[in-house]
Amino acid sequence: MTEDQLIDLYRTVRRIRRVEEVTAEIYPSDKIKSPVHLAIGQEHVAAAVCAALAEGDIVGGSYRSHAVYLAKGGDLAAMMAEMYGKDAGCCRGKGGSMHIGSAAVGMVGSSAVVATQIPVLAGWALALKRRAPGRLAAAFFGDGATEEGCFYETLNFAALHRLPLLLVCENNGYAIHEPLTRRRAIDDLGTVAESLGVPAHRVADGDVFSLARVAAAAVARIRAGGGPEFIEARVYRWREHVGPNEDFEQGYRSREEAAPWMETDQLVRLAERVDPGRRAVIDAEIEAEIAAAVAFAEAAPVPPVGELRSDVYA
Amino acid sequence: MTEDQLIDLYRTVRRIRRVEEVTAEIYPSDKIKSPVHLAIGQEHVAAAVCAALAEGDIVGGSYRSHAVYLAKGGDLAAMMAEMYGKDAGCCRGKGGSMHIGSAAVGMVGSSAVVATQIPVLAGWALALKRRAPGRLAAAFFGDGATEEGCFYETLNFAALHRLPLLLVCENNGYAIHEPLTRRRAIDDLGTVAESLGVPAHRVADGDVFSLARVAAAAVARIRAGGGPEFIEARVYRWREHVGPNEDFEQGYRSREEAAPWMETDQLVRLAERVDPGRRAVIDAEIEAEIAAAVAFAEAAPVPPVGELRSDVYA
Amino acid sequence: MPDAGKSDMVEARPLRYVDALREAVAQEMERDPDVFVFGLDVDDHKAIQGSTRGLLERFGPERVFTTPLSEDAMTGVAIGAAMAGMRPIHVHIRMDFMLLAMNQLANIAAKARYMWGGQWRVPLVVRAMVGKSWGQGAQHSQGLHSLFMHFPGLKVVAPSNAHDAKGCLIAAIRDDNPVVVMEHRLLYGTEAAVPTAPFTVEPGRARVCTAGDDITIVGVSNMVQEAIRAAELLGKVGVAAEVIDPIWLSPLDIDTILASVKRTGRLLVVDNGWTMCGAAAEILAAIAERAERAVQMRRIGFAPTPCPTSPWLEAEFYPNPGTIAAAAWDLARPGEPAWSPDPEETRLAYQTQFKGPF
Amino acid sequence: MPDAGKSDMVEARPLRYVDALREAVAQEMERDPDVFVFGLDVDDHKAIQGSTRGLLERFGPERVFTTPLSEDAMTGVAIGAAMAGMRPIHVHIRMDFMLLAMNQLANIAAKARYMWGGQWRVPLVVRAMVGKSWGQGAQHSQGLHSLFMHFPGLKVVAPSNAHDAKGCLIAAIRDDNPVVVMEHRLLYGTEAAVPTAPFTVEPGRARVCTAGDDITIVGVSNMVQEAIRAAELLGKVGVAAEVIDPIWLSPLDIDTILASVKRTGRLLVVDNGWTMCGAAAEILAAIAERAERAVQMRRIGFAPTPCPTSPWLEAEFYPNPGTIAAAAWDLARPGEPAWSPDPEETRLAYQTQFKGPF
Ligand SMILES: Cc1ncc(C[n+]2csc(CCOP(=O)(O)OP(=O)(O)O)c2C)c(N)n1
Ligand SMILES: Cc1ncc(C[n+]2csc(CCOP(=O)(O)OP(=O)(O)O)c2C)c(N)n1
Ligand SMILES: [Mg+2]
Ligand SMILES: [Mg+2]
Repeated sequence: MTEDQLIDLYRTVRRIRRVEEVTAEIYPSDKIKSPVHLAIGQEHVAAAVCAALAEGDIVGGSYRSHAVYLAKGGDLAAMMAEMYGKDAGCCRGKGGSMHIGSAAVGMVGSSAVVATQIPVLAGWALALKRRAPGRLAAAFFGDGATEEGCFYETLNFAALHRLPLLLVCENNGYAIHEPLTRRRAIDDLGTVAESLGVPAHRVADGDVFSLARVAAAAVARIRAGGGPEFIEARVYRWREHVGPNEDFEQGYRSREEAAPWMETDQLVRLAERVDPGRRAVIDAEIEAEIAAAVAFAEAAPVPPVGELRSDVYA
Repeated sequence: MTEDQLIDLYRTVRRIRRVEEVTAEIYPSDKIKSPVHLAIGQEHVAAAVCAALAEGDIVGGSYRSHAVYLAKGGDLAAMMAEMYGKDAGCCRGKGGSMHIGSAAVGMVGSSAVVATQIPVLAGWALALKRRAPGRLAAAFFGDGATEEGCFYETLNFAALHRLPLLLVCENNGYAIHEPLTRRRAIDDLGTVAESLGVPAHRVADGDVFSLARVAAAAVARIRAGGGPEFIEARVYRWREHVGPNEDFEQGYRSREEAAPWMETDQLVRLAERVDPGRRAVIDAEIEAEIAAAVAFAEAAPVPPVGELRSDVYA
Repeated sequence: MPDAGKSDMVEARPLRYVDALREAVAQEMERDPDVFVFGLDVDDHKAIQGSTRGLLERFGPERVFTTPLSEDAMTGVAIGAAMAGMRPIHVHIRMDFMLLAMNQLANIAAKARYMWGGQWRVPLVVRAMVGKSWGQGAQHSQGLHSLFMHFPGLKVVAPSNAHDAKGCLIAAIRDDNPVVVMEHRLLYGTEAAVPTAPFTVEPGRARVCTAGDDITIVGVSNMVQEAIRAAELLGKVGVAAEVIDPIWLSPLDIDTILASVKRTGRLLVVDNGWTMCGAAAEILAAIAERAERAVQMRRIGFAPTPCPTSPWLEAEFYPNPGTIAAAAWDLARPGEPAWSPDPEETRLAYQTQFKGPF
Repeated sequence: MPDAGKSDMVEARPLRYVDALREAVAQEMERDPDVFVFGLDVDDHKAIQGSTRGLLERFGPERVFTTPLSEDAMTGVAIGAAMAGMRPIHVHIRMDFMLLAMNQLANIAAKARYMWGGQWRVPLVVRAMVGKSWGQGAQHSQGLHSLFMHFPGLKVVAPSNAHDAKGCLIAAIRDDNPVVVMEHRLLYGTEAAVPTAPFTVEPGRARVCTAGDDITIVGVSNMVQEAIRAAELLGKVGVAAEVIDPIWLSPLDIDTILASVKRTGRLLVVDNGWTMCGAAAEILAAIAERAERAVQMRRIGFAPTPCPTSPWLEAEFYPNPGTIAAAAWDLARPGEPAWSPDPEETRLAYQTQFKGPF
């Protein structure tokens, strides 16, 4: 990784982390009337993968997609305005946090029905293969999504057609409050992918540098026509499933379980490698951008009457 | 295999073969106004598996289920009457060939929507585990069914709950006219099952003796609480996908491809091991039973007016 | 507010809708060891907003368990277990996710008895919650009852209050057919007098909630509550509205509605769903077929758009006591100037008190 | 028998419905390289009863290909490709199998444009055939159009003749929205005059097939043909029926139906589907809301049962020219003795000539 790449990666992860922390701070004010699923603690996956992507590549994910949106270059002010339900939002106030997306940066809108964007991204991959060889589509999803039928169906189809599709599973070990062990007999998700003809890679400690390496290599192979690949990144969600808070007191998981993940906070690991002076500048830029975005969202006008009925059909 | 078992197996396979051949003969008369999906050439799978089952075990399959119905002990006259659309049919003329079933012998009705009985049989397995330990449910399906999302979803659930479920895939290499290679990147269906935690066995030549052995062993383990198992039996369909005829002239497959399977006709292999005198008696019994069943179906009364509206609700 | 119905001789106490659901299941699980509850998250500490709370502790993990994220196969599993004689209650935290289970419900559950010649029963209950407000948006808000009403072989019920929540759910559990129970998230906190002992609110009988001769208003699910408020407001301006809660949507008690419309000559159906090919279309059509006199009819429901998240847009998406009252006025007072009630008076506690997000 | 509509100045020749479908797709694939066709069995030698015949040879396997048996994911793939600017035509050999794809269609395709703030288009066509007769039974016979009509964001069309099969399919392919095209298996062999050049039958305009002042009969899909025969038989006993083909079910041209009903005062809707919350319910409701005079209305469709396989039972399951004519007579001649036509005269060639099984 070059120094520039490192700095970019730091900036991306830091930006996402801070955006979500600020979102959590605003949340109790009820100004954001949108269910937020924060990626704090696992935002480096989107950052590392998107670092390997280029303009013209397409991404898409679940309700937990702030990180993907920002890592792909999504406009922060438009995302904030979206969470505030304003007309200037990236989905004009019709999607909220769970459905963010941006055609401008190649992020398909997010879907809050688990796993449903996986085949949709495969459809993009099919179109890219035909119309823009060398480009690819990347689908981000959780461990729970791998239990839905369309996950398997899509992998089989993608392997059969050697689609330029990168499948990124952010395995945080939980679907809402249910641990993987209560949902699966076998916890190695990669073997399923391989049995369907999709090469799989597991980054068991969620290390951001390994992830960046694995993603870059997979992306290069996919661009070269090698067909789909699957990355399982083991990570940990630091906040509650939905909402701004921690939830270790609720009993379904312990702070001890989280501790090793927090100790190896990938943001800190990145920060340690960036020159402190440089970092201070970046951090300040990020704070300024966030403050401006929040101000923009607060001041933005609400959707006009009649907007309800626009865009049902093209 | 004891001699009695061998004779029973011969009788079962011979009975199914002859029933389907006679069905094919009757078919051009248009008396059977029901789409028939014949199992000729692959009927020994149901026979070998059902030989390992007992009363109280439950089976279910697809539209191609004459063999399963008969192997599980289904009444032939009721099946014939069903194909004739008569009130004495096993489904009272409401299901036809594609939906046959018999509560009396523990065969859930068949479903003509591919793969849909797989989770239904898992539900039976769940109930049997709770209410009748030692019993099991067996789902019969084709290779095409393994591409449907619910196949994977069911295997994962069955493995997780160690359900007494036997999954029997009759892999005849085609879904209608589409070969496996146009539907799957990887042709080993067992690895998928294993990746989900379901032990898998492949009988690559479809040998009836191997199948009987593999099935008996799997059934014993399942009864003992070992959880679900998957059997892939490679077989070949001798007739067209639906209807009474051969279809080698249609171009999608060749008679040469079929030849090795026909040469190792499992019915012949069984017949060779049965004393000819004994065989003649069995064969005659079968012909008599079939003739009687056809006569019964022909003579049976059509459903009474008003029957249309019965049994929509319990 | 619900009339006492079958249960007026028995001990009752105020209970929340969510607790009524839980009590129904607990009592039935106690009575019948074949009843079990499964579905995503039924056994976690949130317990489907509390509606399954305590069941795991009381009945154990064999009878109360979560599933993988596999709605299609889990529905098949429920069907199989039901055919085998058990009585599964399959829970969806949002009705929207039932779209993943349509095939099993419509192609197997609805047809199993008929297609297989009456050999089997499918005593299956599907509980499905409908979400609203706080940015739930297009995929967490759909009242999809009409999809299930369309298929012979399924039954559908949409209890609008805590009393019916208990009585309908018990009836559904005891029913030998697949029943889809539509529950509204925002009703979970509402209270009604609910009998302590088990009781049933059986299919086939709608309830007249308020009596009136000027117009018949039929509400579906939470819209019964909104229609009752609308009726109060209409009363103040001299329009007497008869509000009817069909309770069971399939089978549908059209006779009670018809009897009312015969008197009022006017019908407004208010649905928590889209109107096109919806429950409201069915009710209008069924009355139009049967009515022997001219009847003024209208239906209102979701706007013909997906549900937006922005609160300002969402406010226009749903019917509310104000729009219901205004529509009823239009029908009942043709030719007179349009009227709608003071917006302050149209606010219902169950709406304003709801704190999102889910 | 279809009026010439947009196409009366152009060269036409008799063509079968199945060939009209194929010609529509071939011409559009020729015109627009983004159009492709996929779905189970589109490229085999049976070619979806011939409706995709020759396309593989002409356009190659990148634009004409089969899929794994994975309706759910393949629908998602179609949506993604459509969002990316291609124009997929996803083919289902039976509409019943679309129940496996409900989630993608209703939760993604229908909402993609709206939920994501108008950023995307989903120019997707789903072709779905409806089966009938010869023991197809409960899972190979369902006309599920009303399910799709229910969702804003989807369009639905049900061409009843070869002319419209071509014109509607071309319109659907060129439409920037997801369109479900319902095709009837038994219509595949029927012929009509079909223009040689590409043309469209656009959403929003129903067709008056026969003129009459006594009763309006609306048919859906193949029921248009059966209603036209019924109208002929009614004509012989002095009842003048106006048969209307809505062609597009969503958006629905209710104005044309309303104008007719205003004259006739009587409406019979005949659907190839169940009536409860069905397209017929929608049409009755929409007319009941709009009609300024009393209208006698009725709807007929599938019996409220799953479809049986036995031919004797199946005969009672479907409407036919005899039952349509009898119902129309009842409406148009109240008080007079019931009448129904000679069964011999009610037989339509497209029904009797159909040789199963699929
Ligand atoms: C099809 C579907 N089923 C259930 C839900 C309810 N639900 C929302 S999030 C979630 C957990 C998903 O877990 P995972 O895929 O691991 O993603 P994570 O939240 O951990 O990022 C569930 C079950 C849903 N949204 N969609
Ligand atoms: C869900 C679904 N999709 C498509 C079809 C159409 N169809 C009928 S049989 C068949 C092939 C199934 O192949 P396989 O599972 O291998 O069974 P086989 O016919 O070879 O026994 C298909 C695609 C269907 N019936 N159901
Ligand atoms: Mg997770
Ligand atoms: Mg096969």
